[in-house]
Amino acid sequence: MKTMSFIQAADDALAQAMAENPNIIVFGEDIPLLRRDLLVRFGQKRVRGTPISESAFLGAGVAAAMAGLRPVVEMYMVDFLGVCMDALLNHASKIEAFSGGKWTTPVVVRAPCGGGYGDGGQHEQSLWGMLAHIPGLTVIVPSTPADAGGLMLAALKHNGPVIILEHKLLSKTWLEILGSGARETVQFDIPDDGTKGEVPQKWDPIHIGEAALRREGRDVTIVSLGVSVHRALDAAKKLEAEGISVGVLDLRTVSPLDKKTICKEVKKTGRLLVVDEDYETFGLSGELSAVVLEAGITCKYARVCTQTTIPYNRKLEDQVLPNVERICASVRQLMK
Amino acid sequence: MKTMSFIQAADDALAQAMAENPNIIVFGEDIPLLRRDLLVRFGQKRVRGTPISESAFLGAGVAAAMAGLRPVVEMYMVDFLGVCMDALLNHASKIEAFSGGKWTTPVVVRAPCGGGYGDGGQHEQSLWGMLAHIPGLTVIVPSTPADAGGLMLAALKHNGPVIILEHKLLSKTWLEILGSGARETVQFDIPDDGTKGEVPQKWDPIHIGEAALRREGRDVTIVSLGVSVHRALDAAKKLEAEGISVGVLDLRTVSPLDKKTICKEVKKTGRLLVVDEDYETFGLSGELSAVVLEAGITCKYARVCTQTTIPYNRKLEDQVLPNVERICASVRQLMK
Amino acid sequence: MSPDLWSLYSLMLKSRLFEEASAKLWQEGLISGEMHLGTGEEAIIAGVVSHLKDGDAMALDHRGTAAMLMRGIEPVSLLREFLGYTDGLCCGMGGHMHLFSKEHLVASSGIVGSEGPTVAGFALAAQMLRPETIAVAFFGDGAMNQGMLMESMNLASVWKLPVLFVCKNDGWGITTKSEDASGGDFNDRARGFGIPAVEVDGLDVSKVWEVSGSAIENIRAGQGPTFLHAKCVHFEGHFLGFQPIRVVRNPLKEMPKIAVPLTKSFLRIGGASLGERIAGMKSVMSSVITALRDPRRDTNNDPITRVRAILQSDPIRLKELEDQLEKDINNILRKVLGKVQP
Amino acid sequence: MSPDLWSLYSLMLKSRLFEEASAKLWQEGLISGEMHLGTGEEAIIAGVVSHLKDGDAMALDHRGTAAMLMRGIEPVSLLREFLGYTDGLCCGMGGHMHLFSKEHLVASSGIVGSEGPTVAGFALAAQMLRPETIAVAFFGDGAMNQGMLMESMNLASVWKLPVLFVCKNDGWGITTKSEDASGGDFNDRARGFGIPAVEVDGLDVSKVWEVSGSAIENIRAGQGPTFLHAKCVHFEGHFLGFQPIRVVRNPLKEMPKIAVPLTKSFLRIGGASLGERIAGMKSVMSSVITALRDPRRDTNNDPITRVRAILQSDPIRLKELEDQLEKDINNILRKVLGKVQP
Ligand SMILES: Cc1ncc(C[n+]2csc(CCOP(=O)(O)OP(=O)(O)O)c2C)c(N)n1
Ligand SMILES: Cc1ncc(C[n+]2csc(CCOP(=O)(O)OP(=O)(O)O)c2C)c(N)n1
Ligand SMILES: [Mg+2]
Ligand SMILES: [Mg+2]
Repeated sequence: MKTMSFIQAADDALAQAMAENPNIIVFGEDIPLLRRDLLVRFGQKRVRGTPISESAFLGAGVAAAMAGLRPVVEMYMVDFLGVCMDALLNHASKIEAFSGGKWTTPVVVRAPCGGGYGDGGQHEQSLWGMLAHIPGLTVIVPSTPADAGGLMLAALKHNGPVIILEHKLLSKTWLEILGSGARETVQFDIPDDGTKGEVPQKWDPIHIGEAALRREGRDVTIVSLGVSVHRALDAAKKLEAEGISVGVLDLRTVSPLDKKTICKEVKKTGRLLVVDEDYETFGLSGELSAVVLEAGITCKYARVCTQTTIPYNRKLEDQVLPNVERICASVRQLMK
Repeated sequence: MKTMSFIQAADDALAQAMAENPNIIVFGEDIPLLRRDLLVRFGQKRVRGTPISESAFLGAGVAAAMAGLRPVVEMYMVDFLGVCMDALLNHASKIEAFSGGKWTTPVVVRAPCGGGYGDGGQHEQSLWGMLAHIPGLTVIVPSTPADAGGLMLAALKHNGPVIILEHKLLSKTWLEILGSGARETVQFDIPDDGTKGEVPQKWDPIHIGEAALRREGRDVTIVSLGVSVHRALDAAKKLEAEGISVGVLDLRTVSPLDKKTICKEVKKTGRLLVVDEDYETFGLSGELSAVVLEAGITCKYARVCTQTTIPYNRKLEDQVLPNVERICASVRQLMK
Repeated sequence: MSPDLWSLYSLMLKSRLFEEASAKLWQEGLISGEMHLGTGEEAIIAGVVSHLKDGDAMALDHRGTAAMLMRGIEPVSLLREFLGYTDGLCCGMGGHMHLFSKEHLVASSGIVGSEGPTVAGFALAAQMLRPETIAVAFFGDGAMNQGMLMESMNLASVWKLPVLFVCKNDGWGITTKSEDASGGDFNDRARGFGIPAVEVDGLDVSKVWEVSGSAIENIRAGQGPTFLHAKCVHFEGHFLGFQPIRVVRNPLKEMPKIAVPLTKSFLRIGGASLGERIAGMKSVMSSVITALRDPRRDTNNDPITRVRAILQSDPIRLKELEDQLEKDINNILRKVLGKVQP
Repeated sequence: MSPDLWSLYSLMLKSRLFEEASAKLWQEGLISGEMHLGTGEEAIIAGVVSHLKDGDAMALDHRGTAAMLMRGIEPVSLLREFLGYTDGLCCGMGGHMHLFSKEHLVASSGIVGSEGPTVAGFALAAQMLRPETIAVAFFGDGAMNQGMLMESMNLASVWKLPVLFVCKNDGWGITTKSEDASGGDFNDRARGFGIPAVEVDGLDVSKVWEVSGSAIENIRAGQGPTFLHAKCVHFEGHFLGFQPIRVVRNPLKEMPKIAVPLTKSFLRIGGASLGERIAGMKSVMSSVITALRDPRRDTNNDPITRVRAILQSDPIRLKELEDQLEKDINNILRKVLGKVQP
C-alpha cells in the first residue's frame, strides 16, 4: 500500500480535488513557496500569496466562497486567528442562518496548530475549543496521514465553513521550517504513526463527524484528538503492562461531535479520560463531560489538558502539554 | 437604602474609583457622549472617544495598563471583539506569563452583551464561554446593580485583565439607545430586579470568583448568570407551585469559577441545570458539568442555552434564548 | 454619456418613500432593533448602482436598504424581512442589518469595515469566474479607520481586483465627528495603497453617476480598484430614534434628561479641576449645539430636492412619476401588511 | 549635533557579536523554536535607540534582540532567556519572541503588527504620566499591511501621541517580496493618516541617528507621531535555518529536495495548461534565483562594515574597542553557560 507523510497526504487530496474542481483556489501568506508543488501544477491564479492581512484575506475567502469559488485559506498558525476572528465568528458561521438558509459559505480554512517544539505561547496553541463554541463552524483535527487526506477531501465537499487544524508535530515541513531545518541538534517528541502512514490509492472523503476507535479497552476510555491520540496510545500500551485496559477514541472531528460513539465507549468502561492539548477550561474537555451526562451515563471523569499559557522552556512545555506520564497517572487515579 | 439602575451603579462605582485613582482612564467609541457624566467630572483627558479601531485601542489599553495607567476600555458590543480578539488572546492574557510573572496587564474591558430586543445575531451574543477559555483572563457577568458596582470596583483593583459583560436587557440606557428611545411601541422582557436595585452607600469591592446563592432549593440546582438568573428565579417560583424546590446559584464570575459553592449546591440536590445565554457547546455549560464530575459528584444534568445563531424574528429569538418555559420543561424532565 | 435623470430620480424617490414607510413601521413597533436609514445618501447609491450589471456584486454595511432596493431586490420581501416574517427576504432570520440576496450577489453586515474583506472576496470571484463583472462596497467614513477595510484596500490593490470602494462620508460615526477620529485625508490614504481616488459631491446624482461610470469602466477593463469618496448628510442621524436628533426635534423634552445627571456629576466632589470640568461641560454642550445646528436640518442638503428642481421643467411628467411611485409604495405596503405572517 | 560614531559602532558591533553567539547556540540545539536575528539592521536600531532616555518605551516585534540589548538590558539574562533558563530575563517563560522588561518599558510580541497597539498604549501612558517621554515601535515592511498597525497610526495621529513608528524595510515578509504584498508607498500611507514621514538609508547609522534625533525632538515637544522608513538587509534571511539562505549556501544539497517533488507535480495529469505550468515553474525558479542573487550576500549592505570603514582612520582605538567587545561577549558567554540552569 501507498504511504505518505501527513502534509503530503493533505496536499495530495487537495490536489486531487483541485484537478476535479477548477473553482478550488488556495491562498495565504507565502503560499507560492509553501505550496509550490501545487503552484506548478495548477498555476499562479489558483495558488496565491497574500499580504500579512489575515482579516482581509480570510474574510475575502468567505465571500469568494459565497460568490462561487471554493477557497482554501491558509493561516500561518491558528494563534493568528486572533486578528481575524470576526470573519469566522460573525460571517462564515452566520451567513447561512442570516440568509434564511439560502446562502452558504463553503470555505476551508487550514491552520497549523499545537506545540512541543519550543516556540512559545503565542505560536503553539490549539484553540479548537474556542472555534467549536461558535455554532455553524465545522472543526476538524486529523491525527494520521489517511485522515488528513480523507478529511481534507470531505471538507472540500462540505457545503459550509470548515476549519482543519494540522498539528505541527505531525508535519515534517513545519518542523523543518520552524526549528530543525538547518540543524540536527534538536529533537522533538514526534509520533511516528502520525507523521507517516498508509493512504488509499485514490482519496475518498471521510465522513465528517465520525470518530475512530484506535484501540479497544475495558477499563478506561480515553477520548482524544490530534497528537494527543498518539500520546494516549503510548500510555495505553504502558498501562496494559500494569493490567489496565485502556481504549482510545480519536474524535477526528471536534464539531460536530460523534456523540453516539463517545457515549457507547464511555458506557462500556464507565470511566472517561479526556486528553486534549487545547486549554482545559471552557472547551472540549468540558463539552465531552456534558455529552455523557446529558446521555444519562454515570462515569468517573478526569482530563489531561493544557492549563496555562504554554511556557517557552522546553521542559516546562513538555509538562504543560498532555504527556504520557500525566495520562498514565490520571488513568491510575481513575482506577482507584 | 439607596437604589440605582444597573448602569448607574457600574458608572457610580467607576466614578468612585476614578476620584481615588487619577490613573484610571476610560475610552472607546462615542464615550464622550455615552459617559458624559464622567467626562464633566473627570475631564476630557480621562474620558476619551476613539476611532472605530478596536484592535488599536483595545491593544493600546493593554499596553497603557502595563505602563502605569488603569484603563477601562469600552467595546460597543461584545460581538465586535471578533475584530480585536488578538489583544485578549495573545497579549492581555499572556504577558504576565511571558514576563515570568514580572509584568501584569491590569486593564478592564467593559462590553454590553446579550439579546432579547431584536437586533440580530451579530449584535446579541454572550461569548463569555469563548473568553473564559483563554487562561489568564478574568470574566465577570453581573446580574444586579449591586453586583455591577461592586464587581466593577473589584475589577479596578484586580492586578490583571478583567472583562465585564453587561447585559443590554439590564440597561435602560442601552435599550433606549438601541431600540426604544423614540417610541413606546416596543416591549422587552426586562427583569425588574436586575435593572434597578439596592446599592450600598459607598462601594466596596465584591470578591471576584464568588457565586451568590439567589434561592435555596432541595430538588434541582440551577446554575446561571446575567439575565438568565432572573429567568431562572421566575421559573423557580413557577415550579414551586408544582411542588418542585429549585435553587438558583448566580455565578457572577465565569472565570475563575466558584467551584466550591457549585459543588456544594449540586451535591445537595443531585440535579444540575445550567441556564446559560451563551452558545451551548464548548462553553460554560460543559465546563460546569466537568467541574462536578471532577469532584466525583454524581448528578443528573441538563442545560438550557442558546444553540444557534440568534434569529432576528422576535418570536424565534425568544425561543432560542433561554426562557422560563424551556427552564421549567427542563427541570420537570430532570425530576422524572 | 449623460445620465437619465428621470430614472435616477425615480430610484432615489422610491428608496426615500420606502424608507420613510419603514420608519413608520419601526415607530409603530413593528420593526425591532436598530434601524439605520439611508435617507440623504440616495444620490450616491443611485449614481453608482445604476451602472451595475448582471453578475456584479455588492458588499453593504448596516445601512443597506437603499442599495438593496435600487439593485432590484423585491421590495415586498425586503420589508417583510424588516418585519421579521418568515417569508421575508431572509426568512426573518437576518433583519435589516443582515440582508442577503444570493441571486443578486448582495451581502450586508453589521460589523463596521467588514465590507472590505467581503468586497475583496466577491471581486476575486468576479476576476476568476465572471470576466468584466465588478464588486462594489458601500461604507461610511467611520469604517475608514477599521483595520480590515484598510487591509482590503491594499489586497485589492496588489491583486488588481475589480472593486469600487465607495465611502459615503456623512462626517459622523454615530456621535463621533469624522475629524476627531480620522487623521489625514481619506483620498491620500487610498492613494497610499496605490488606488486612484476620486472625490465627488454626494448630493449631486449626475456627478456621482458620471464619476462612478468612468471609474467602473476602468474597473471592468481590469485596471484594478478605485476609491470613490462622496460626502452626504443622513437626515435621521445614525439610526431611528437617534438621541441628538431627538434633542433637536424636542429640546424641551430631551434636554432635562441629559442636563440633570450631567450637572449633578459636574458638581460632585473629587475629580478634575474646575477648569477641566468647564472644558468638559463645554465640549458636551458644544456637541449638543452642533446637533442643533446640524446640517441634517437643512433641506438644501437633500439630494432628492436637488434633482427634483431640475426635473420641474417638466411638471406633468414629474407629477405622473411621483404619483406612480406613491402608488407603488402603497401597493407594497398593502402587500406587506396584508399577508399575515405564516 | 553630530553623532558619536564610536559609541554607535560599539552598540552595533556588540549586538552583532551577541547575535552571532546566539546563532551558534541555536545551531547547537540549545535554543529552541524560531530565532529571528537582527543582523543587518543594527544601524537603524542603534541610530534610534541612542536617543532614548529614562521613561521612554519600546514595542518590538519577533526580531527584538538588538533593540533590547542596545537599550541596556542585561545581556546575560537575555541570553539565559534564549536558553529557556528559569533565571533568564523572563524566567524562561517568554523566549526570544516574547521578551519583556518592565524596568525598561520594553515589550515584544510574535504577532505581526501588534507593535502598533502596544506603542500607542505606551505613548498614551507617556502622554498622561511622564511628560516628554516617548514610545518607539520597530516593525517590518510586512507589518505595514496588518490592520491593527494601520489603525494605530491613525489613533496616534488623532490623539497626537508621542510615537516614533520605525519601519525596518528589508523588502521581505518571510518569502514574500514587499512589492508583491504592498500597494502604493509606505510614506504616502503614513501621510494619509496625517503623520509626517521621513525616509532614510537604514545602512547609514549617522543618517539614521540624525533623522531620528530631530524626529524624536519634535515628538518630545508634543507634536505627535512621526513615521521613519529605513531600508536594510537581513543577513540570515527571515530566521535561522531559513530555506532560501540554505539554498544559497548549499545549492547542491538543498536544490534536489525542492526540485524533485516540484518536477513530479509539474508533470502530473490534470490541472493548468502547460503555459500556466511553465509560468508557475518560472516564478518558483525565479524566487530561487532571486535568492541566489540575494542582496544578503553582498557585504556592501552591511551597516557595520560601513561605519567601520570610517573609524579605520584611528586603527588603534578601533582595535582596542573591538578587542574589548569580543572580551565582553566571551565573558557573557562564560557567565551564561557557566551557571547551570537551576
Ligand atoms: C466593528 C464594529 N465596531 C463598532 C460598531 C458599532 N457601530 C455601528 S455603526 C457605527 C458607526 C459607523 O460609522 P460610519 O462608518 O461612518 O457609517 P454611518 O453610520 O455614518 O453611515 C458604529 C461605531 C460596529 N457595528 N462594528
Ligand atoms: C498576525 C501574524 N501573521 C503572520 C505571522 C507569521 N509571520 C511571522 S514574521 C512574518 C513576516 C514579517 O515580515 P516583516 O514585518 O517585514 O518583518 P521581517 O521579518 O522582515 O523583519 C510573518 C508573516 C505572525 N507572526 N503574525
Ligand atoms: Mg459616517
Ligand atoms: Mg520585512
